[in-house]
Amino acid sequence: MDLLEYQAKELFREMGIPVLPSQRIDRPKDLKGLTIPYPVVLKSQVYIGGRGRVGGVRFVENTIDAVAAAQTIFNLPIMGEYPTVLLAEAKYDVDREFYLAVVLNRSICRPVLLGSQKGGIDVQTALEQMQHVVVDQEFSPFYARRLALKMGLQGALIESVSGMLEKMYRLFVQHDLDLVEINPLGVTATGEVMALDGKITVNDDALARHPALSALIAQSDVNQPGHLSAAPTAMEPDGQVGILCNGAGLMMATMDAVSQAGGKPAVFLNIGGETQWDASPTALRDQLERGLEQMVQTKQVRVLLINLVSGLIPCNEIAAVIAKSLLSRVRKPRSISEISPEALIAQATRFPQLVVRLVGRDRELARSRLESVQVTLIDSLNEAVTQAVKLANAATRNS
Amino acid sequence: MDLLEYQAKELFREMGIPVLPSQRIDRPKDLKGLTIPYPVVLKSQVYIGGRGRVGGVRFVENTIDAVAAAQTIFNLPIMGEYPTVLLAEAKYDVDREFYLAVVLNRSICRPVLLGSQKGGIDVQTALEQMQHVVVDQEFSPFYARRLALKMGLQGALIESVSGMLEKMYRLFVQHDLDLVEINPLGVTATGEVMALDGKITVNDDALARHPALSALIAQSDVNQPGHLSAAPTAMEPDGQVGILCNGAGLMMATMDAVSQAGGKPAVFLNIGGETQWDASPTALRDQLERGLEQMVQTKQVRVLLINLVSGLIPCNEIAAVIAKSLLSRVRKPRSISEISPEALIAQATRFPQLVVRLVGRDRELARSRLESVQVTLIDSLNEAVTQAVKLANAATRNS
Amino acid sequence: MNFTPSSRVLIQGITQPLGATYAPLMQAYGTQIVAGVSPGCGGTTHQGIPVFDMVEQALSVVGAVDSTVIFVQPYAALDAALEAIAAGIRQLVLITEGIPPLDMVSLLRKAEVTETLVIGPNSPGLIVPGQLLLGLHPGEFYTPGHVGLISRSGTLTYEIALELTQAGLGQSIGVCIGGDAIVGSSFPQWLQILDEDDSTEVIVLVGEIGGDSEEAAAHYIAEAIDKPVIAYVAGRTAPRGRRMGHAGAIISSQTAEPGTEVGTADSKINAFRRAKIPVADRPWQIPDLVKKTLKLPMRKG
Amino acid sequence: MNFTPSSRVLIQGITQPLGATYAPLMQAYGTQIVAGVSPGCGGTTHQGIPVFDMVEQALSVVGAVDSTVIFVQPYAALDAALEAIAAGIRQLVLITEGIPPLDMVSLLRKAEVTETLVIGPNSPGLIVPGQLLLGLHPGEFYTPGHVGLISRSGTLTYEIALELTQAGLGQSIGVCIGGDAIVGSSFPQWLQILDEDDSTEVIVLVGEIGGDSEEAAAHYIAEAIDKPVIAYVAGRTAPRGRRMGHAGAIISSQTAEPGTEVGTADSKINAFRRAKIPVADRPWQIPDLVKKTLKLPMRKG
Repeated sequence: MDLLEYQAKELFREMGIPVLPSQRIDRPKDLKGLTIPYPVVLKSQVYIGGRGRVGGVRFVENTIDAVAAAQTIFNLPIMGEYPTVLLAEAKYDVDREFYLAVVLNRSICRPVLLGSQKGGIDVQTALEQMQHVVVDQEFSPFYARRLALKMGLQGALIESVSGMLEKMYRLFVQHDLDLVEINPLGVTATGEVMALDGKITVNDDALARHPALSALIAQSDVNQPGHLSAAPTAMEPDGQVGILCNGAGLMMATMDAVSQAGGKPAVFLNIGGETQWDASPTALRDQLERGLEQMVQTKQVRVLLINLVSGLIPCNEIAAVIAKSLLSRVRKPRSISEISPEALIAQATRFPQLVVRLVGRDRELARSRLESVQVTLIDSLNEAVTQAVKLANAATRNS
Repeated sequence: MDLLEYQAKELFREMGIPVLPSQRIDRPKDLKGLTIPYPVVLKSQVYIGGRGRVGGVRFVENTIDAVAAAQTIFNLPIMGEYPTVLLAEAKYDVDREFYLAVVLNRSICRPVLLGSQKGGIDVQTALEQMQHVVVDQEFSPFYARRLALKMGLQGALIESVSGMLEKMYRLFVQHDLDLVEINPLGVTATGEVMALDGKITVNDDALARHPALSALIAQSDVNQPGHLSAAPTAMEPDGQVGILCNGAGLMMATMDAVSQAGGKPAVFLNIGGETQWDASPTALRDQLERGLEQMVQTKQVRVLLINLVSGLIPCNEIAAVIAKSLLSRVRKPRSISEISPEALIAQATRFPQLVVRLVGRDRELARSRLESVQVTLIDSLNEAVTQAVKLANAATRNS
Repeated sequence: MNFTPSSRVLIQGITQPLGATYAPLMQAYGTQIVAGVSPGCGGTTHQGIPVFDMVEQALSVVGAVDSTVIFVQPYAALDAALEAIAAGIRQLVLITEGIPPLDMVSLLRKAEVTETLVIGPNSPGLIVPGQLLLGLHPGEFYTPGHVGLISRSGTLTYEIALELTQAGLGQSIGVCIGGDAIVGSSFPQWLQILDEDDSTEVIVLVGEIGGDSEEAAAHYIAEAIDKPVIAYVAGRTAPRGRRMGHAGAIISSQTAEPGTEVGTADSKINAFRRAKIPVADRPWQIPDLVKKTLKLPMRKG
Repeated sequence: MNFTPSSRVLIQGITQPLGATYAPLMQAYGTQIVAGVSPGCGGTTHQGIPVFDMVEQALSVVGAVDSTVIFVQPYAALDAALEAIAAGIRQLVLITEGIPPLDMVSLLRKAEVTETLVIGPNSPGLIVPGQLLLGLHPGEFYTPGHVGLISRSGTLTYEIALELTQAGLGQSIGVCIGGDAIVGSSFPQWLQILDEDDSTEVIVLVGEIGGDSEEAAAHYIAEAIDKPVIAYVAGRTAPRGRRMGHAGAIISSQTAEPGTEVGTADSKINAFRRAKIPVADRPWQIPDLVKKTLKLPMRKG
């Protein structure tokens, strides 16, 4: 998960990485209480990059201009994203702009230090000159000096830039981050360095052991791209197929197959594989129950393809959850027992058409259980995908 | 350098090591503002151990008793040391008392975890049952569990005690400590653990990189045993010989030789060896100058034995510093040049008799320089020691 | 490497939910589970398996073990793994999902100097059909044979194993290197092992988006692997920058992984095609491609 | 081990006060100082010695070196030492005093796995009289010969070297393991080296209070050393619990170092006596004890 610039700079400040005096602006009138002397830079706080080129960063000289500029920025979407916060920051005269980053490289399973003498908004130029140093053993500051030298720095800049990288690395490790980036790092004519913009990517899996970081994030919108969500993920706006699977690989393979067969996935939901330390048949049943509920409540879903492959829980238990979910959506007359199952299903409120494919133990028991609620258990993934796409196409024709 | 109990417990609290509610008491009347409910334990905050056996720890039930007890404790020296602070702490009912420590073991150059099921004031029993685990590689919590098992713990206590050790180890590493000790660790009948008393020894050399720790220590008396001091260290109360050397080994060897020859060292001062990274001839001259001044101001010193062995600075430069120091103590008449050196020395105010032994370059230049102020340069350590003791004995006879 | 029925196996986290469920299943499959570890539970037994407080304590009683399967909580996994390494175990299967990546970096630094094989994390482990189960693979999906199956996912691997079994193609091994971004053993490592393994005739590699494991594998196969390989890549339609469930199955931004388009399904499929490796477009096409490669008769369809 | 005039030597911290002073002195003694390192000073020279920003950069220009002598600030010493090890240097002399002990623990863990010899810290280093100076020893106090001198202190070692030289007893080596509590190379290590060294006939061991280095040495001499050893221990009169200057020269409390009375001068002297090692009561008695051991004529006294 990414932090906004102002959150990243809070962490920078705590670690002793030099940042400019700045103030968080939640609404334009906050600028009347500004304690930073003008001129001031107002920056849109969005997760997307490239805000500078589209007017998300403005210099202002006085309060009147500042309030007007803030109103403009609050109403300016950056690649579709509106800021909820601005950052007002002191102006700083720089001679040069560098790029510095610490990032976890998954190919080599090590953190890597990145640096370029050409930082700033032109990412392509930064990339062309990018130098990197792999932190193969325990970090020690010489890794940072190694990068400074590879970047072509000389004299006092070697120590000031490597000192900055050392602090970035400590931040990276202390908070279990995936990325710490300073771009640009402002370098003044006298060789002073300053983190002018910063980006931090937090690791989702490690977040729970960093309560302070969690608290920082809780202030902002967590519904940002990349965040692992328990809610279904939207796909095609005009799709009709909902896909529910257990496990990421199976989810992707199923969705690929639906698309390849000419179907349009509307949303998908992965209720989780079986490698969570606390996974159990009970937990899986609960996740399935919640997942079904969420999918059914997603209006766009006309056909729900359920593809579950489990070694943990027998198919008939899964079938029982599906059947229960189906029955619970029925408008309840006084006594359910008086009505035949068929009648019940017919009365089901806005329940998508189900295509159920289960693999595991006790499939025949599952088959009968599903048949009791008018659902056919499909044996192969191929058939299930074909069936789901066929029903979706039929639904489209009928609508 | 040791921390007082209340300082150690502040660090415990920050690290999440459970401690009882407590309050620092600087004077008896502070007890009127006590926020901890009675009964309360008042504890003398001294660096020496064993305060409990001599009345330095008292249970009190109400404010009147507490003020009286505090007055008593403030006036009770523990092995000669008066407390400047007391700690008022909640009472806690324990079932058992354990001993836990993390200590740097110099023989094996590794931290060691120590633990005993028999903690408390009877150190001998704790020692007899003491178990230890060497942290040979990077620490991981399994080292703590290894100790818990060696201590003979079972069930839930394995995790609660090893969890405590894990936090103690993190404290140890984060603050560069020489020792973290919890004794006793209170264990309740239900298996809860609580640090009832704690001791922390800070590493002098690492202290400068821990500003928060330095600030904590600055609150208390730094003139405690074990603290590296730039001031001369007192030896025999009836000694007359001051010894000034450069380097710890040379200092000890010289002092041993003086004692062996029948002399009584009064104070000694090591102006430092030559392995400080910023050592230089200038720095050494400054240290010598300050050291001489301090020795001369120590009234007890009748004979000052200076034994300096240096590869860094030529003997004649040392001689110049000694001569300058000697001359500066002379009562200044209008014009120094009018008076003969002999007359000057005779007028020197309370300057101890000097025995100077220097080894290094330019010794002959040094010899002449010293002769100009009536000081004979001695060649061998043996002679210098003999001469110093002879002069000291003569001084004793004459006094 | 010792993955035979004679392998002696330890279970760390045997009283945790997942460990408690799977230890007896592994044992039922024929795996020699000699002990379990769970701090605070020493002296008890779990379904007949003796439980100890520590690994070294278990080993002192039951003797050396070949492998340990680790089911502990994510934040306790690094410690459990280091404990196993300190006790001399050199084959680790990390089942647990959600281990912080920097913990894995520390573990892998240690594993490298001690020459320890780490399978996972976020992996159902390894199965040698009919012989040995170290992890979660449902034994009933597998049958002994000559297809070596390596993957990054759990349930998709079971799916493909079942497709192979139903097509009459048994497996020599099923192993998942793990769905996280930072994992221990790699595709090239397993390709080499299976290339040298007498019972493996053909290798099925099941990849997915994110990272460059498949690209590296394609390169390695072209360079060093003699046996035929069939590939499949999941995630052609996965939206960019979205976590699909696996921490590793995400196409990251350019800066984080320089090398521009690495990580997409296209990049991976193209890498396989360039290395002349047949790529199945759908999971159920894999058995036919295997048969074609082995010149076996095709199923009717 | 390579401590000969052909040894190629690097100076880390060559622009720091102590380094700047001693690099030329070492060079004047005949030591081949091939380069200096000081971040930010790359491209300059110091008294004719080329200075580089990093160790690896220096080595890429001047070629491999045998030893590095480290003069950097105490809190930068661990990093400098790790930098040298990463660049492949396997003999380190740490002059700097005041390095935090836990930094030394980290360094020594690394030194052990890389088989790196670490002399010091808080040490004047090593001198091979007439051949090589790695550190601060004043060359004029020493003369080539057959007494191997090992110690924990600086100036006291010079003192004893001078006493030996004045008594006509040259030295094969003078080495100080360092005055700190945690040091790299140990007395037993050097005893073994000197026992095998052809030019050493007798070993003088200069100990001091604190720790158990002398006790360990006495034990090791009795077990494994064939050449005669003379010992001296400083600090008989040192007050308990007071730091004498050396971080290591302090008699610690019982708990910190279980083994009760270890660390006192008496404990050390008794250990030597039990091992039948002659102990000099005063530094100036050492030459006579050496002569007696070697059956050389005594000086008149």
